[in-house]
Amino acid sequence: MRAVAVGLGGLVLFAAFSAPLVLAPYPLTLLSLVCIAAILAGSVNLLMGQVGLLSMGHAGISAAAGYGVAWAAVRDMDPLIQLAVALGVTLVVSLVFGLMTMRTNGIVFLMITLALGMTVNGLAQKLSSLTGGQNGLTGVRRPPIVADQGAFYLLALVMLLVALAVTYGLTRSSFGLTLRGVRESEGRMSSLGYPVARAKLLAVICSGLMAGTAGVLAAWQSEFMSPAAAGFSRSAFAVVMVIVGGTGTLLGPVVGAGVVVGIEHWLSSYVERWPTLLGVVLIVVVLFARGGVVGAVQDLIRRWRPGDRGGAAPPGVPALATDGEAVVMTGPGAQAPAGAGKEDL
Amino acid sequence: MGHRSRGGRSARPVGSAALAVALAAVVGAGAAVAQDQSGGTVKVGFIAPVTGFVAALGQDMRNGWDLYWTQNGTTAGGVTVETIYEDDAGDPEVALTKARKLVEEDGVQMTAGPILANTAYAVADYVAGQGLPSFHITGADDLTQRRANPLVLRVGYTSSQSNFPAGQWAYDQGHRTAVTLCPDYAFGWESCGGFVSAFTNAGGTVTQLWHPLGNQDFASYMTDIQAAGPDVVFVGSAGGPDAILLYQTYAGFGLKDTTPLIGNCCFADQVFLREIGDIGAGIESFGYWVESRDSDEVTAFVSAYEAAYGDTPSLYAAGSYMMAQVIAEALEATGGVVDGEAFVSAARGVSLADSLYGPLAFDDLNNPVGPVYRTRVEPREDGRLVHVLQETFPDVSQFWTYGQDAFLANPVFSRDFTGVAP
Amino acid sequence: MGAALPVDVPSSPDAALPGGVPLPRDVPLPPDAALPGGVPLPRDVPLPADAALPGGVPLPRDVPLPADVPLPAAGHHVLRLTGVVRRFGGMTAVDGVDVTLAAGERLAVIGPNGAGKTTLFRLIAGELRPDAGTIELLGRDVTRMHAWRRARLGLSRTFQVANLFGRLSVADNMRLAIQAGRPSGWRSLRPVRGADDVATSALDTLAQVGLAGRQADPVASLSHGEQRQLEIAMALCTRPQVLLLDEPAAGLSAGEREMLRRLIADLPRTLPIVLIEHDMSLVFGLADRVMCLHQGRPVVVGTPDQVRADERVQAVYLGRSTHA
Amino acid sequence: MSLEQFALQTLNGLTFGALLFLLASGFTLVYGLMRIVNLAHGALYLVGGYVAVVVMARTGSFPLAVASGILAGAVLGLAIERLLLRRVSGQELPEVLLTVGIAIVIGDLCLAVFGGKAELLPVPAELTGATRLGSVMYPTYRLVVMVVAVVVGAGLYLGLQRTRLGARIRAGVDDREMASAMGVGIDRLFVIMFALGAGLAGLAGAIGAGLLTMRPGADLDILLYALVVVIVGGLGSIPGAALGAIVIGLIDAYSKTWFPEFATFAVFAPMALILVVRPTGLLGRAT
Repeated sequence: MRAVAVGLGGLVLFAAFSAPLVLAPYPLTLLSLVCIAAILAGSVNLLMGQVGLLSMGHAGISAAAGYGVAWAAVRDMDPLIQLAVALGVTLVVSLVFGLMTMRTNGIVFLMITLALGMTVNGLAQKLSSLTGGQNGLTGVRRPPIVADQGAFYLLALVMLLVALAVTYGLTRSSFGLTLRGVRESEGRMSSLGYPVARAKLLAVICSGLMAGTAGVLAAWQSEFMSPAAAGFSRSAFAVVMVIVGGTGTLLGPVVGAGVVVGIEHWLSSYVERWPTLLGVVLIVVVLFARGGVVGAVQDLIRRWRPGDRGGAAPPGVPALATDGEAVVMTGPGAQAPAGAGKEDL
Repeated sequence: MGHRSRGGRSARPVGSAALAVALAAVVGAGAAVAQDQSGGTVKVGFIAPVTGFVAALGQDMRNGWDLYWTQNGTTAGGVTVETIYEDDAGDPEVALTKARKLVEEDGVQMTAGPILANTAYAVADYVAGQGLPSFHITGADDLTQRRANPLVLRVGYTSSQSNFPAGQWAYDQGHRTAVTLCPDYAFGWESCGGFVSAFTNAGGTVTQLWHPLGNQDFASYMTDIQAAGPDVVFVGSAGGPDAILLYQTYAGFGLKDTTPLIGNCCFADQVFLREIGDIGAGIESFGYWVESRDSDEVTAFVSAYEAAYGDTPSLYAAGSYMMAQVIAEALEATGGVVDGEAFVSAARGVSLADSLYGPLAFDDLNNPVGPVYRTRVEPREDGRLVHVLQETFPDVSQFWTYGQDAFLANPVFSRDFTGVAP
Repeated sequence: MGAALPVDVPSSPDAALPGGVPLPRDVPLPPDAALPGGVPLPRDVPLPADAALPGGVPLPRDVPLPADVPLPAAGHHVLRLTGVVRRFGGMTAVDGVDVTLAAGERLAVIGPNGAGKTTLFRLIAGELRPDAGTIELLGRDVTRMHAWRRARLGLSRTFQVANLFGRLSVADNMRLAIQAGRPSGWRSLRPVRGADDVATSALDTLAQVGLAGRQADPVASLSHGEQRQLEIAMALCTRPQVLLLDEPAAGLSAGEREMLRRLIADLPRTLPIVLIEHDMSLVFGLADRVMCLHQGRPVVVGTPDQVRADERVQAVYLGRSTHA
Repeated sequence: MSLEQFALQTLNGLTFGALLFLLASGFTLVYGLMRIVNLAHGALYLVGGYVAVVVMARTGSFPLAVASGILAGAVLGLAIERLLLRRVSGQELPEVLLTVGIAIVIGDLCLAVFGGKAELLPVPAELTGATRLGSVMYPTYRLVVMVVAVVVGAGLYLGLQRTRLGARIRAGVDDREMASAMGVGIDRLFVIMFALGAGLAGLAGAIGAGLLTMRPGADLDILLYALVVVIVGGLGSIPGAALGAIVIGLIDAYSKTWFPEFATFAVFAPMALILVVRPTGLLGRAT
């Protein structure tokens, strides 16, 4: 079974890396958008899956990074300087997000991040000498080495893999365990001697750096920045991606990004009522596939091999509750759904 | 940037496998319709927002565009014009992705639309970068000013263009103080910039108010206007919901009866008139599309449009119709050949002596020079509110009377620079 | 006698646990401590020689201490509350509590619902700040110190309603308790492994509380009693210097209670404990001293027998006014 | 700025706040009792407004239009609670996400049905026009909205304080477990409350259709304001919603005059600050 999984994974990776050889620029554009959206969704998922914090303002962080790059790129600065500017902006914005939210959770966290996202959006419109205001910044150009869509896609793909690897490492680390502890019970963590607020601040900054990476890539991909990048719908879509793909799973955000980008950019050319479709997908997933697409697939696999240890475990109990498992969809006291298994890569 | 070649097509299964993995749950991945460009067809990518907050404008654009091809057939210059529609939802990122899709996937040879300034800048920048012509009706000044491009042609007026005569006229009427109220972003800055620069250069003084885009409640501005007590109020609105709300509040505060109001092109547009009701009668505005103007072109277009869609055609429908007209006639001129700048040059040469907007000619930066009309909203025989022509200001340039060089030496109109005379 | 008990605690000759283990006593009460109405507080109460748990179970002794647990300096109080007051809106939940916990002492806090027990507890743990008064922990003023810093100083608590990391495994719960005291830094980015890789000390502690072999189970699958056991195991893992137990027996069956009682009784005698509990048999079997709270004030402080016999306590529990 | 102008701006803030209160009170009731963060509340507002416009156009009766707006909101809310939310009852996050999905669907379907244009509810003649206040004219309808909000607010408050249903609701808000243990039909209470909250959204929509117009995106715009109101005032508290509505209405009005550059997000920054200082809002109860 494991061999099949590894083989399948290898095949997917091979296909992903050979895509530039066989695909036309536009499909590559879409795939790049999927990679970028997946990194942003992954940053939301890091907070949602590990710490149990639902951010409705992450597009604000990624847009800030994007403006950093765009501002520098329009001034013909070296790509490395563009990155440095973006890093600085990302750190500052993430720090503000973190400091303002680190003593909150649940709905208050959601509301403050939403407000901060709207504030970034507002600033992008108002600071028009830096951001071009509502008209945005045109004339952004990618670094020459990734000017070609195929090359840029590979960059986005590699960055996505890096982000996945970092996420994987983080969830397996004792820091990741600390974050899951915070998710389960802040009071208990405090009483054990953990500085909970500091842990949340660090988590928001880690997540912010990831969102910033997505922002940089997005600015280079579209070679354009506008306040819409920090809009509420961008943040909400990132959350939808996480839910649809599977909260707390490693690959969930990638799958979710595929679905949402597919609907928004591809299916919308054929289906005029695509927002309704997106909403229905979200409703169906929340009602019937709590673990998202990835969770549902894991479920299927588990059911498919009843002799396996997963099948033997009582329903609702993860086969091996060790690490990385996390489905925060359940309310307090509710049992982990059957989809909450170990991530099979 | 090539389109999908035949070779690419044979490799498709592998490609779609990768696509299918990434787009996991999207049903029917790989079923994307790939149409090869066959001889005798010119593909035009038409981008308009039919979802999102400006969906009404986008729908009108589609209607106007479709009407032209229905009336005149889709053959021009020996080639068949095939339109590929895309929805930008009013979002520049989406507009840009859709433009990429049109160019890279569908292999269009030119684009038309979209409407919002930010979406238009994003699309024009990209499409021109691909060496393809793009046609616009958006007002965004710099599209044919500081960011002009020989591949970009505007079949409409800049945001400020029709408001210069408004400022001059207001002063000539004896008004000396004005309050301007415009949305706080580029379109509003440019609209108010036109009025303010002309009005203050003539000798008037202004109080400038800016309201946020998507503003919820206009009451505060009405109180400010009451406090300023100006001779005249100028409103430079992007039309639609904001404008209706604004005028409703204006009337509610009793200002309609005390202070004359002048609107820009789009404040009291036809979308507005469909909804505003009786209080809309009497609004004066300055624009370039007058649906009741006495001209065969206009009458024919309006009756055909009303027969087809039941509504009076709006500025956006008329603009799109004219975009289609210009493209069709340019194709006639080139014999169906679309070749970048040469095609745009052909489009510039199309005769628009009696267009829907009146006699037009293009300036060096691909923007029309043409008449601006002062209109008054009145009910037609059938009770429908329409603009009725009051006065014509011929041959208005996007640079007004300042001259191109002097005008372009200034920065583009913004919150901080509306051309107030020193 | 392997226990390294504080040897120089002054003790009266007759105060000892069965078997001659000297009891820590002579708790310095503030000289002016008194009950409302000027009733002097009972102090320096000798433990009866035959102190035993209900049913004649002798008090546990001779518990081996983990070698690396540093002991509080002998003879010092480990916890001292002075004039602690906490109000909620118009209501005063804790109204001027003075109490001291000596090294190795086990203090129980009883009182009817709403007496202020839990508030007092949260004040000690640092989850609430007092409106007046000071709290000293191991000789340091911690009145304004955040809960997690107090925990780092060695204050460990359990929760009234089992408040574990429900969707994590027993092993992960233990791991969180163990790594709590460690410096974080870059080391926290190292991977943690599966259930079998928990530190040996954690496995020992799990065995000690009766959860041997359960480390791979998710906490949600444990019974209520087992969750309590895990709570205590985790509290022990943080190498506490003071242990706060908040109604550990709440919601447990009779059998589970007895198991819990033994578990607490078997804890190292050197570990000072503050215990809130409704179950009187548990309290009187475990505590060296009992404080009865009523309307935020201590009514009686004394040995279990004294408190049991005190009519003011009975009055409090029967709901009659103490001021009558 | 003259005193009169200041007074008028205050009135502007209060009248806009009145509409916000109508919307926020329904939201906060539902949250208070059921702990559901109903992000589809703005969509219910939109539906209530559109239905009122349609009924007005058909019948010409303003009271009937408002009533059908309320009814539309309540019925739709009932359907949402019964058919969808019930299935994830008690689970905070799935509930929020479900309402996000519902909001997206309703918003898009409204666009499909009513098109992208703005719909204005034609208010009857006796309510339009301007009332003379001092030396200036003030729109009568805005004053009417304020009266409606005060009446609704007082009704809700008295209903909660003086009636048996209110007592049960308060018991449920205070302690859900205790209320259900005491035999209060918490299940039926939830249905009633959700319908009531949704009906209030419908009422706000019908009223708002005459004040602000209905248009695509209006649901999200107004929802953001309502959320800010509720958060600032304190989640779950009717007096909190009233205070929040006043504060946000005033900030909105004053900022447009005094800090026009920051008008859009002038309400968000204070909200973030209030939350940092007082995470439960001005009148919220500590949890």
